[in-house]
Formats: sequence, structure tokens, C-alpha cells
Amino acid sequence: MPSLGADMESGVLLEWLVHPGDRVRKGDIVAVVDTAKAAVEVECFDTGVIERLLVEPGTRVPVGTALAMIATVPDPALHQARVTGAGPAGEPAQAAGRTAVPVTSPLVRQLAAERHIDLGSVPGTGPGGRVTRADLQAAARVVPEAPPVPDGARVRASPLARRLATELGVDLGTVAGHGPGDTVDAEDVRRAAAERLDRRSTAGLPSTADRASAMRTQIASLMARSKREIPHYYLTETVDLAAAMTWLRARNRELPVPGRLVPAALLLKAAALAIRAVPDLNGFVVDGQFTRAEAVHLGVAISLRGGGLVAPAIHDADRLALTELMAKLKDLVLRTRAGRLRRAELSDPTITVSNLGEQGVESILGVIYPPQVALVGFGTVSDRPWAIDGLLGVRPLVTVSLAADHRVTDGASGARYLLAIRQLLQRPEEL
Amino acid sequence: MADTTYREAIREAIREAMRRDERVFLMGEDVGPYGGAFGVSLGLLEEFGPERIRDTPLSESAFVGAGIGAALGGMRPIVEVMTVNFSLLALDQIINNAATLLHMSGGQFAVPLVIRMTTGAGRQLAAQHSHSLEGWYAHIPGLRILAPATVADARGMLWPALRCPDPVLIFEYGGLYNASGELDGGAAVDIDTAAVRRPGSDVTIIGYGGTLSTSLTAADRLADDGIDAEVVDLRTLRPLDDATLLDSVRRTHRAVIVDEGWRSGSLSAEISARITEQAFYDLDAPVARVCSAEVPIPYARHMEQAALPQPAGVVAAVRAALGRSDG
Amino acid sequence: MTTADLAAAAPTDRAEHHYELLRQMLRIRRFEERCVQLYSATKIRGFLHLYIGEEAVAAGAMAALTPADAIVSTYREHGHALARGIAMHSVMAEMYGKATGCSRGRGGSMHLFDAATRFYGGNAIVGGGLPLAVGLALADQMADRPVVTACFFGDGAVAEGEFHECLNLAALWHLPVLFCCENNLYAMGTRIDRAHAVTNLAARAAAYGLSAVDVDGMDVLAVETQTRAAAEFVRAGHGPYFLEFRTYRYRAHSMYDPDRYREKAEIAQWQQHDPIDALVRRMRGDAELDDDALARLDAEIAAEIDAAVQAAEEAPLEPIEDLTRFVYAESRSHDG
Amino acid sequence: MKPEDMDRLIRTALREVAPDADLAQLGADADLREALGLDSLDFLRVVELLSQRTGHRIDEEDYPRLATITSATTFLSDRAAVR
Repeated sequence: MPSLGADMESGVLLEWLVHPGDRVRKGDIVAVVDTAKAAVEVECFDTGVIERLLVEPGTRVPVGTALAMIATVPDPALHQARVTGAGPAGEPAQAAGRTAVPVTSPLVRQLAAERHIDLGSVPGTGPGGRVTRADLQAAARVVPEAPPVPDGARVRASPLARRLATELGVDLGTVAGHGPGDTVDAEDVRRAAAERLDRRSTAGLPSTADRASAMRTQIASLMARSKREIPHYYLTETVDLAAAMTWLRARNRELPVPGRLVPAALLLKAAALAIRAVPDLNGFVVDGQFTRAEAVHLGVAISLRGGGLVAPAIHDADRLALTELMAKLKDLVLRTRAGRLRRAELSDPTITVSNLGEQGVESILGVIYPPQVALVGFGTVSDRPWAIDGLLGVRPLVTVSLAADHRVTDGASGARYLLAIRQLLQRPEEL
Repeated sequence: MADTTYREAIREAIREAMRRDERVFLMGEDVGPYGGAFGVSLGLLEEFGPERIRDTPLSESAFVGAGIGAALGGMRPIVEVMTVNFSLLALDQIINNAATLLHMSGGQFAVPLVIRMTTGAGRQLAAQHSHSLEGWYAHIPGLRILAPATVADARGMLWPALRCPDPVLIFEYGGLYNASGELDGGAAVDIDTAAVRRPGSDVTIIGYGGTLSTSLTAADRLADDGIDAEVVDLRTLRPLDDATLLDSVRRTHRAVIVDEGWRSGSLSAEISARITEQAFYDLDAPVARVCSAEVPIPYARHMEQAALPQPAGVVAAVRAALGRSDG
Repeated sequence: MTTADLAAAAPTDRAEHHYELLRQMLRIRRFEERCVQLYSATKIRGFLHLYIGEEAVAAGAMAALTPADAIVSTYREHGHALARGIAMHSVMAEMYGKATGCSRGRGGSMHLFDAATRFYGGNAIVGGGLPLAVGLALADQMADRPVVTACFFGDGAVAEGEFHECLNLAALWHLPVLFCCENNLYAMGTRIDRAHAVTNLAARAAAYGLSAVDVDGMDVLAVETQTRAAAEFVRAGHGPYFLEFRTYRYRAHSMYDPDRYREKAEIAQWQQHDPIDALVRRMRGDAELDDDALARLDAEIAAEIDAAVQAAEEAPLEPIEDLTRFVYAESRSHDG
Repeated sequence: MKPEDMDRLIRTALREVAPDADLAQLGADADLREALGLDSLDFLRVVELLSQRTGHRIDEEDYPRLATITSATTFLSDRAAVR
């Protein structure tokens, strides 16, 4: 049972993801463990074959307990490793099925003790399978993949990593170190933070239902007020995205996977830029008075997996490069679903975009978020027939819609806005 | 644009200063007919005469102190001391007088003096001509310490140093005298800031004087490995330009200091301390140092080279800081 | 006033001149006697090196110099500072470590500085001031100014390498330096014959090609006369000059010194030749001074000292925010 | 990597991106985006994870081949074989 937090004393094995006889590689996820905080996946530190599972799912065991035996490939009888966070230093390695611990030099034994390495788990390449210093060093490089941090022990982490861990709320004890001397560095913390967000919902937060119901009430009241107070008018426009999609594919071929752009990024950017044509769609009505907003803080409606909807802002969306906007969007979605939004993001939007098309619907006639005065909707991007130069062709199309407050603007202004979006999307390279 | 050597650049700087200000004169051992121990002042005697290109006896304390006195008396002396090792014979004057008089006199007596000396190893001159003691001088409040690492700095630092009312020590790196580079006119440079000589994002390599080229060479090799190193040239060793250093480290989160001085109680230790004091929470790896081995610099080439910071050592230190060491 | 002018001076002028020399010597002695009291009362701290017994050198030598001349001194320099004309209240405030001190409290007893009188400091490294004096003289020579730099130091400095480097350099370059060696026989507690193989210091200076003489440093008139002659020589461009003033300090090396290295009788013997007593005797003999005049002088000096002490007591301390001022010049444009 | 390993790897990635989805009920030939309600960002994240863990580059043109668990397994196994 690995220690997955400085305060963790034991954990429940939830699920085995491997079976006896399975071949596993270092880094494979082999089990899921429930700590007090979350369900966490357990990586395997060795490459070999699962020999035996030692703990039944549903069992709570103390940190340091062997969970399974892995036989390393060359000689299962001699080279066995435990899938665990290693017991207390110096504890004799005596898991079931183990043959004699190989003979080693005192220096190697001392080094092993210092580094908390179970000698029995180290494949020996010396005479008679003896574990050499080099073997130990090789093993030492493997072990910190998930450092077994005894309760209360100090984690080796860089100062920047410590600062980030505090800011991101990451428990350093759960982070594997890849920095100098296998210390935890900033990159490790960022990765851990991202993974934890991915994982958060697996823990089955008990408050999810409560939160969803509270959110439902809030949405109900806001939307009712919008429909009651705001005289909506609606416009739609279908836009040919052939140029945009071609450009996007070419651009994405140059970008690494994590930096890739999705069509939504282009649509959002176009919606933000088009505000310059009709600035009166960007702002708030307070006490019947419209105030135009100078900056474009684009609200993005994000549906939550447990139900419900949040529309936090991407600040200054009109001034962000596409790659920046994409990065912000990813970050925003991740944090929205993790419930880690900042206050300003929730209160700042000056106009909102609903991208429900992601779910496959053709067009959206939305409800404005008070006190904003407009909501832009993008339907799904789909190949449809389209007349080009008098001929019928098949093009990727999107239906763009606008719901706007008639107290502030008229249909003509709204139409100008949609046309601006269409024009912008014909020149994706300028977005 | 002309190709100029470091030596010529210093000579031209002296020549220009002496033409512009008649209070400027050069004084030191064999600066006259001999042309200076490293040939810097060759030809200046012919232009300016023995009054202003003044040979001294082998009396470092007397002629360095005389430079201080002449500065107090309204002149703008440039005192040449052959090597930093010899400057120890004038240590009393530099530390007890040049550095203290302004303060001790409650602001009444400034010492607008420039002392030039050679520093550094690499030329098989052994243990009494090769040391890098500029870090010692950088310990002393009241002194300004410059270390030109480029031809442009060799050319441009002298005039502002002479215009400065404080005593300025200029450490010329011996191995650079024959180095050449393009010089765009003779523009004076600032003597207060460090310079980013190569921008990068993964690690900051900090060098000065002779270790700038070591650092740049290392950075080139690291680039082949996909590591993008920033190289900062300290230029001014006292007062240190913390802002430039810290700005760089805050961006790269890692620092490797390359100093030909010894590690113990050194300038590199000082920089490391400042980084940890002021940018601790921006660091993603311990500050690393590549310094000279803790021996008097030996004569034999292989031993001398082994004692000095080399690009390979810098590369290894950077890789270790990035967690990419090979075991 | 040249040597010849002085010899030819009218009796009244001569009497006034003697009175002035006496006044300077008495100011120094009374000032230092008060300093001992103030030190005991912990008003003055740090090192305090007293000049008592040697006043004739400072009073006589300074009388022979012009305001344009430069002075470089040692850590036993209260006498030089006062005789040179630094205001007593400014010196006393410096002893107190006050902001109004001549070094703004940064120097103390050992480091009195004053730009107005070209007083380039008490230098507390034995021999450390000599190179400065050589350089000041070099600047004057290069600028062709008829100025003398008088450099005071003790017999101890003659043992330092800087002494020998500087005498050689000054002689080599014919620099206008007046080397004023105050040979008081002791370098701290080491008697001169325990430190020097050749104790005739003037003879050693002469070996570097300098003009060098020894002078009775307990006779203020002899000091003044010899200094005046030497300064004229130097000012005329004949090169440096070395004066060895044979003198004696009555007090210990500093306030910390228990004075165990010499006999009380030796001190008493030198006190027989006290420079102040000697001048008073001579002036009385020549009817240049009477009891009333002496009493008036004493009272006047006591008043000056009282005023200096009171001013120092009341003076402000340098604000601690200014601690790091004057480490570097506050303006880059230094072309004065 | 055996097909069942690949299958597990894909399911792990899907669980990370859509933690609330019931993967046990997910058919091998069901359209992932529809069945799990993945938006384009979610899908990009899946691509990222798969690319990272298998070490293969996955281009946009390949996205249709990631439509179902079966097609994705085949696709990734092919890629592994090529290498």
C-alpha cells in the first residue's frame, strides 16, 4: 500500500486492474486505492509478470503492506519485487514465495538501507546473481517513481514545487519526483495537479448532489428573471466553415497534441472579435441603464457532468492569441469541473457564448444571462449541402445564433454582429 | 565596424581617455618603453610622453597609493598592476585607503581612481600569476569591480570608470587579450548592469570575464540536447546587478554559476546566496556552481586545465539541475 | 612669511608669533587633557592616542606651511588637526561621534578629515599615509602647482615597506613631499633600538637620495625654522625633504596601554625639556609674556574647550538611515 | 501490447476524462463521444492521454478511428506494430 499523503496511514484496495499472470510494465496502472481523500490509481514500479495478488478488493491495509508479487522477467525465482511503497527501512523483505535474499556486499547493504530499497526486489547482475552497486543505482532510479513517504517524513521537493503545491493544493507526499536527485520539481506538481483534477470525481464527493441541487435552484431563478425582464430577440445565420476547418487541420499538424486547437477556439475568438463591430452587445443593464463594457470578457457556458451549468469568463478574449485562448479554455473547463473557479471568472462575463453544438444540436436559441445583454450560440459543425457558385456542394457548416436584449439593441445591430462573425471565420489565419 | 582585439580595445580606450581629459595618466610597472607586461600600452608613450605614461619602480603599495593620492589631488589616474596576484602587495592601499576614504571622511574625499589588472589562468603561468581574486575585491564596500568579457566592454568600460568618482578596479581576463571581435565605434557602455548574452528558458548560466565564453560554449552544446540555456554576463561584480540575475532565474527557475575563483567563500557563493535569499520560491533545483578546483593553479597544462571550469563541467551541472544526469 | 622674513621681523611681531605658537601648543595639551577626562567618563570611546609632549612638532610645523599645502597624518593627529586650523568644536564632536564632527562621526579620534584645510586624514595604518602623500604631490607636480604635501608619521612607520617604497619614489620623481617623521622613540611599546638596526632615521632617509636632517622636536622654534626651510626647498622644486623630529610622548601609547615598557624616570627626564615650559621660560626672559597674559591665555583656551565640549554634547547624532552614505559617491558627475 | 492491455489503457484514459461515466456499460462499438457525452475538449484530452501513454502521435485525421473502443484498439495496436 503506497503512501499517498503525509497523513495517510492506511488505504482500501478498491479494484485490481491486473490479474495473476498479466505482464506489467513500469508505470502501468495496476490497482485503484481509496484514501480518505480520493480514489487513487496505483502505478507499478517494475516490469514483469504479476505472480500473486496479496490483498482482496475492499480490504483496508496499513501503508507499507505488500499488495502483490511481481516476478521480473529473467528469473522469476530469484528476482521478485513487491508492488508496495516499501515497508520501514531495514525491515527484512520476507513476502510469501520468496527465496533467499541474494548475498551482497556490506556497502550495497548500507546503500540499500539508506535509500530504503528492498534488496530482494533488486535484480542482481553480479556473480551468482549478486546485487551490485550498479544494480542498486538502477533500482534507485526506479523507486522514486512513487516515493514511499513514511508518515511525517520530509518530502524532497524544490522550493518552486513547494510554492506551486501550496497554490494548487497538491499534497507533495503523493507526487513522484523527477527532478535532480529525484526531488519533486515544478513539472511534477503541475502534472499531479492536472491528474488530480481528472480524478477528482472518482472519489465520489458526497456533496455533489447537494451542489447540483443548489445550482439547479440558482439557474432556475436567474433564467426566470431573464425571461421575465429581458425582451429577447433572436437571429440566426449559417456560416460556411470550410476555410476555417482546413486552416485548423493544417495548423494542428504543426502543433503538439497538448497544444492542438479545437474548432470551438476559433468560434469563441470570432465571437469576441465581432464585438468590435457592435460594441453595444457587450455590457450590462443595471437599473434599466445600459453600460457598455470596455473589455471583452467572454462567458463560456460549460455543462457540468453531474448536471448543471456554469458560464465563467475568459478575460480579454478578443486580445488573446488563438493558442492562448485555447489554453485558457482548457484550463477553465478543467477548473470548472473541479469546482475551482475564481470569483472574478464568475462575475466578470460581459457577453456569453453557448457552444451546445458540441452535443450535436443544430442551433441554439439561448436565454441571456442577466445583467448581460446578449448570448451567442454555436450549433454543431456538420457537413451539409451548400450552394457554392451556383452548384451544390457539401461543406462543414455551423449555425450561429444571437439572443439579444431589445432594450439595448435592435435586430439590425444583431445582424451586423452575426455578419461580422461570418466574415471573421472566412479568414481564420487572422483570428 | 572593425575587427579589434581585447588588448587593442583597452589600448584605444586609454588613448581616447587621455586625449579627452588631460588629467588622465597611466602609471605602472613597465607601461612605458616596454609597452606593458601584456602589451596593452604599447605605443602610448610615443604619443603622450613619459609624464603621462609613467613607469614605476616595483613598488605596488607606493604607486597604487600614489594613484589614490593623485586622485585626491584632482588627477584621474589609471594604475596598471600586472596581475591580481601582485595587487596583494598593494592591498593595504586599495582596501584601507581607496575603499574607505570617502566614508571615513564623512563624504569629503572621493577617490576617482581606476586600477587595471590582469586576472585568470589558462596560460600555464602557475600559482603566482594565475589566480582569480576579483571576488575578494568584490567583498569590499567602497570599491566598484568590473570584469569586461567582450571586446566592446574592454573598449567601453574605461571612460565611464574614469568619470566615476569612486575607485574602480577593472579585471582584464588574461586569456582574452588576443580575442577579437567586432567593435562598433567606441561607445561607452554602462558599468552598472549585468547583460543577458544569450536568452534561454530552461536554466540561467551566470558567468563573467573568462567564464563567459565557457558558459556560452556550454549553452551551445546544451542546445544540441534540446536544453535552452540563458547566459548572463555579470559585467559588474560590485555592486552586483541583482535585478538582472533574479529576473533571469525567476524565469528559468534554475541557476548554474561559473566562476574561475575558488568556491569556498567566493563570489559564486555570494550570488548563490542572493538567489536563494531572494528567489528561493522560484527555484526548481539547488543553485549549482562550477568553480576552479581548490588548489593553487598548477603549471602543467593538463593539470591546469583540469583545475579550471570547462564547458563539459557546466553542461554536466546544467543537466544535473534539470534532473537529466546520467546516474 | 619666509625664513628670512621671520629673522628680520620686528620684536613685537616676533612676540606675537611666539604667543601664537604657545597658544597652539597649549590648546593641544589642554584639549587632550580634557579628552582623557571625557574618555574616563565614556563620552569618548574607541582608541585615543595622545600627543601630549609632542605639541611642538605640530605647532611648529603647521606654522611653516601655507593654506594651499596638503597634510597627511596619522592616528595620533589631534595636535596636527588643531594646529592646522580645524575648528576645535568640529574635532571634539568627531570624538563624540556626532554628526557635526569633521568626519560626520564616521572617523573618530583616529580619522579626522577636513577638505577646507586640505587635511587628508588621520591614517591608522602605520605607513599607510605615505603613498597618499606621494600621490598628492604627484598631482601637484603634474599640475605645476607650488604646493607642498606634509606627511606626518612616526618612527614605527620607518620599519614598514611602504616607507621605503615611498621615499624612493618621491626622490626618483622629485616630488614635493615633506616627510615629517615624529620619532618619539617608541612604536607602541617597542623602543626604537629594539626595532631598527640603524636608529638614525635621517641617515636612512638620506640613503634614498633625499635631503634629510634631524631636529629637536621639543623646541617649537627649531621645528618651525627647520620646517620652513625644508618647505621652501621643496616648494622650489628641489624634490622631497625628510625631517626627523626627535620628540617624546609623556602618555602611554593609547588609553589601553599600561605603559610597562619604560621607566617613570625616563618620562620625568623628558618632561624637563617640555616644549611649552621651554617657550614660556624663553618668552618671560625676553619680556614677551607675563603672568596676566598667560592666565588670560589659559582662560581663553579653557573657554574654547568648554564650548567645544558643550557643543559636542548637544550635537545631533548622524541619523541611522544615513549609515550607508558615503560608501559610494552620491553623484556620478564628479568633475570638481 | 496485447489487445486487452490496449483496451484497458483506453478505458483508463476515458475514466480519467469522464470519471462519472459507467464504463462497464460501455459497449465496445458504442460511439464514445455520444455515449460518454465528450465535448471536443474532453476528446482532445483523451487523445492527449493516449498519445502520451502509447508514445504515438495521433493526428486529427486519425480522430475518426478513435470513435469506438474497438476501432481505437485496432488503430493503436496498428501503430504499435508499425513501430
